[in-house]
Amino acid sequence: MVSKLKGRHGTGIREASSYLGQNYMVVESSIITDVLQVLRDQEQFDYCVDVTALHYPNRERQFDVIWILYSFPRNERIRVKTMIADGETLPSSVSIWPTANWLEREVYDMFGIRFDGHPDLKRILLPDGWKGYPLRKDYGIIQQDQEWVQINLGIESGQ
Amino acid sequence: MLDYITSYLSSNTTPGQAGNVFWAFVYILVVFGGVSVAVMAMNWLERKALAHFQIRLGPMRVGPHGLLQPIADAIKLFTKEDIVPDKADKFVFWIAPLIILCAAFSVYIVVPFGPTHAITDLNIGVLFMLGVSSLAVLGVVMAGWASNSHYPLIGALRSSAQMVSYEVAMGMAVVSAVLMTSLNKTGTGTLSMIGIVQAQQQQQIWFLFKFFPLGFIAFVIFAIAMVAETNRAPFDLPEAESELTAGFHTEYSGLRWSLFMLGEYAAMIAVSSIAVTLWLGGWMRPFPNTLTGAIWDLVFSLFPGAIFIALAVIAFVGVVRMPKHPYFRIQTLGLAGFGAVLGLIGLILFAPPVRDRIQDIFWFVAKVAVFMYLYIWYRATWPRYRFDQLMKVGWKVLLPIAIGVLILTAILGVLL
Amino acid sequence: MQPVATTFFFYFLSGLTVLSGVLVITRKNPVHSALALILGLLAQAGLYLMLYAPFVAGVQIILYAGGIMVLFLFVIMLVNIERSQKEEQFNKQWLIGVLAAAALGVLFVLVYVKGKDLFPEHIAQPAENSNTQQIGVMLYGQYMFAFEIASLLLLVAIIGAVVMAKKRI
Amino acid sequence: MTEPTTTDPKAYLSHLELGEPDKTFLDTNELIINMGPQHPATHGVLRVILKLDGEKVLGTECVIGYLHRGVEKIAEHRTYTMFNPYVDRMDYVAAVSNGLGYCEAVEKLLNVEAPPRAKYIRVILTELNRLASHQLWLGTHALDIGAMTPLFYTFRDREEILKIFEKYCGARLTTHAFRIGGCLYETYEGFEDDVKKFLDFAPPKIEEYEELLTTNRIWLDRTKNVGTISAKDCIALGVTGPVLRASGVKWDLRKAQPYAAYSEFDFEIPTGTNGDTYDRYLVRMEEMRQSLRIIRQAVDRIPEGPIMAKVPKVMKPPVGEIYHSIEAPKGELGYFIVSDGSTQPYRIRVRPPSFVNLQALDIMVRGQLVADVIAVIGTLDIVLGEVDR
Repeated sequence: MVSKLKGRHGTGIREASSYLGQNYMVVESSIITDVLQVLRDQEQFDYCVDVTALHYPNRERQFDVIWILYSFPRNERIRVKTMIADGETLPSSVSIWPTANWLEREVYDMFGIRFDGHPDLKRILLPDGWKGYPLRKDYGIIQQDQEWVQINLGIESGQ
Repeated sequence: MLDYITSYLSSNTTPGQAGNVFWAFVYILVVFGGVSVAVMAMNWLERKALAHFQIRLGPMRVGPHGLLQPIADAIKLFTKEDIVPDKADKFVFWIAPLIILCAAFSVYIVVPFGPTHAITDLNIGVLFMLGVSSLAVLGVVMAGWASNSHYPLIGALRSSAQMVSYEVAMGMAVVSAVLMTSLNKTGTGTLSMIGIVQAQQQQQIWFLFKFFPLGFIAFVIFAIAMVAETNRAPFDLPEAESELTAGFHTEYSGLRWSLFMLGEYAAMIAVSSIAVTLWLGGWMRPFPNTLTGAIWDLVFSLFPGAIFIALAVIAFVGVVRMPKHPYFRIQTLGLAGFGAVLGLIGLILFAPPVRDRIQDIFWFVAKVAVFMYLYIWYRATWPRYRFDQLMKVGWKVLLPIAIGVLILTAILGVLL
Repeated sequence: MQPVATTFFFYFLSGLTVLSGVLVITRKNPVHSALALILGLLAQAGLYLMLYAPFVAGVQIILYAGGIMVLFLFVIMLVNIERSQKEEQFNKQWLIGVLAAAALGVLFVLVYVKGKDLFPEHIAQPAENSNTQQIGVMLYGQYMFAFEIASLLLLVAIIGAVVMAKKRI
Repeated sequence: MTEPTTTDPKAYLSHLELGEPDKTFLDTNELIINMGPQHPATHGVLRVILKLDGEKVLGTECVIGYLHRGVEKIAEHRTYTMFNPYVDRMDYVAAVSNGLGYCEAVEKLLNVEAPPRAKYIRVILTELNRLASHQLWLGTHALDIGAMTPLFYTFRDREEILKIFEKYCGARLTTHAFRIGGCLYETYEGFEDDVKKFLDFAPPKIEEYEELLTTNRIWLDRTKNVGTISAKDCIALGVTGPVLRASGVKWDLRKAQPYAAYSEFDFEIPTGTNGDTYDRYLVRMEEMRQSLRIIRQAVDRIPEGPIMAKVPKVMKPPVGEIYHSIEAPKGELGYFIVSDGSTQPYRIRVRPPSFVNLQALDIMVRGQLVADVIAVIGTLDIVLGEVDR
């Protein structure tokens, strides 16, 4: 299945291997949507389990965005990973799997990665006026958006 | 003055009819007092029975087995602060519960506890009853409007729409019962409640069983409509906690709220007493004609005394099983006293003179009690109807059947 | 059965009706005027009772107070009335109002004085059997046709209401 | 990015592509109301903004995050064993299965295998926990729809299960019963007969619930074809668990990708046909019985032996990432753990079933009535601790 994909996209597929029995693919961010589309249509990965992200501050393309897919007919899982720099945007995969709507909103909420083409990209878990993206490595564990806390909760600081 | 009072004692008509204001006033006091006590007892019974349905104990702490709970509730409600929302319509806010109370209590003027034991015997008894029960809707609408907040308004609109639509079905069922009062083409039917029960006595049959399926269906329709009319059990959508907070009486608190509760329970008792009068032969004792003869009369007359004695025995069993801990001493004493009082009443009821007089009232009250138990049973088992289903049942199911039964009763009445 | 203290009741009830009539007009808040109207209707029902027409009294309570007035209150509540409350109640034409009232008053006095024979002499007597039977017999006997026409009219009204309210039938 | 600091619901609903209702003769304006966050029927702190046309729901918008505690951020500053109790606090109703998922994921990362006895104990406790979670669901769901009595029956029986948990590991709800590598506590000596006593106690009780509700006329009216969702929509929206099975998809992770000794038991996967609230009710009732069946087989065949695999005191899993998911009572609960070789995980991503199932609320509720929103929220069986993490 990987060879077919390699044939189509050539260098786009960086690496396809498996670790502890779970195979995953690293894909160039520019062709990510067609790869996902192919995976869903031809390879019957019809259930997008999860969309999440990883932050490697000291790498030049800091963010890993990961799609965890599962195919009902083939009872098989695969992880598709792509690397983007900070501030870069990714095409949204909501058109492929509607479930990605909230999952991408959470990734945006926590990492600040914008997905263009997303119907309603705004914070899902944190309050709307919140500044900063908590799950980034540079966001301290006790750090808090003081200003939002003072305005809305009217207390000096959360801690 | 004195002869004015004693003159009534000989006559065998209701005080209202006899135009005797003094005795009418006495009757009013007795009936309304009785109903209020019944409401208190109903409050306790509902909480205990509902609890036992749901494998829990219900109020046990206030007095033996929670017997003083209604009194404790009453005191709490009287002393609680009576909040009136600021932009509320003061006058309408104040009068709404009163209207509901008047509507609920004024039905008792017509309710016949015995051949002569009713406050008055209007010859349009049933019509008066229907008219007054439709006034309760006004109270509900006004309560919802006066608290001028979003949810009570929706709750009020919903419950009034429900009451209005079930009133129609109720009216149809009642009319079919009234049709049964007239014998075949000879006797003329009557609207007066005492007349209806006397008709059942003459025809030696409860209307429940007359023209067999029809009477029963009309009764079932009335039973369902009556539950909806008082916003109870499966139809208690207006105070559905899960959607609208608490229906039209959300903003009320303290004494005013207790008036609503009093009104609701009184309406329940009123509506079930109407059902008893129309279909279950008001004060007639069961099987009046099949089990006739002196011995049966004696047996049936012992019933009231027997029930009170049984209650006394239960109370004493409770006393015996009360834990011996000093904390429970007052409770055991209380329960023992309560049991003794019940036993005393039971003995008095066995005395022949009292036995005959109490007979009618006892049977009427017993039948109403059966309905009260039904109310509680419904509340424990049924989930809640959705509003559109509720209206669908009201208009599309109950009403057509009620009209059908009405027509059939009319035809059978003419033919038979 | 000889009536008890009819004169007192009569004046009390008619006074109540007049008072509630006035209240209906003067009240600023439409809900209050609706309630006053209900009070007036109930007082009229009492008057009917005194004329030994219990059936009409009962119907009056059910239909008017119980049914129509509830719908009045529905309409008043659903239409937001803040706007109407702010408007000035009297629009400076009270002079014409007084004249009209005077003319009407004169008319009543004339009718009362001139048409003596219009009013029956004796106080209304209770009918032999109960009043409801009479109405029943009259309604389905003599005036059967009129009764049917009226019910047809009502039917048309109901269907019209349903068509208007329901968006998609 | 709009910044609607006001709580005015209209600002939230900007994206709902709701066509202007056809200008009718009687123009009834839409009503936008807030349901929640303090609402008796939302299971926890969920705020649903409803756009109503009279009684009919035109569209919904869920505002969540009131219970967000930043579990994933905390995970990056805790060692693997220290993070274990946090996992129980997410879906506090089914805490045992959370723990199972997490421990198995880390065991996979460490390439360690729990001993068979530990696996059996884990299966028994997880299935008991599934039963307790379904019982709590049934009680609160019936209460929302108006039937008061089932709540007391279900909580009485759930009490028995919690007693077993308490005897086993001291805690009733957030049990923290499992450790990475197996179970910490050996089963107390009366464990087997307690469970056996429960296995005889439970089936008639489930019959009782069925008696109360299944053929109850009003219950049928309130649940039949309410909140229906087709299998295709379920898969597209990533909905899993009883909701997916009620729509007809026969998929259960315990069978599809067996873990922790599930492959050794035989049990069926109940499925529904038209995916409405009633089918979900039936599927969950059947699942209760299947759980009992599993527990019975597990108790009869529980092997002897150690209960803890050899796991280093200070765990330093090799660099790499792993995704492991289990069948929690609400659906597929997944853990995506990335380790950088240090004692603390680099990133733990939890895939909560309630969070994704809640997304389907909008599709299931459109066109229904307000009262059905409550019923649908109940049947989705969401727990806000898991939705907000």
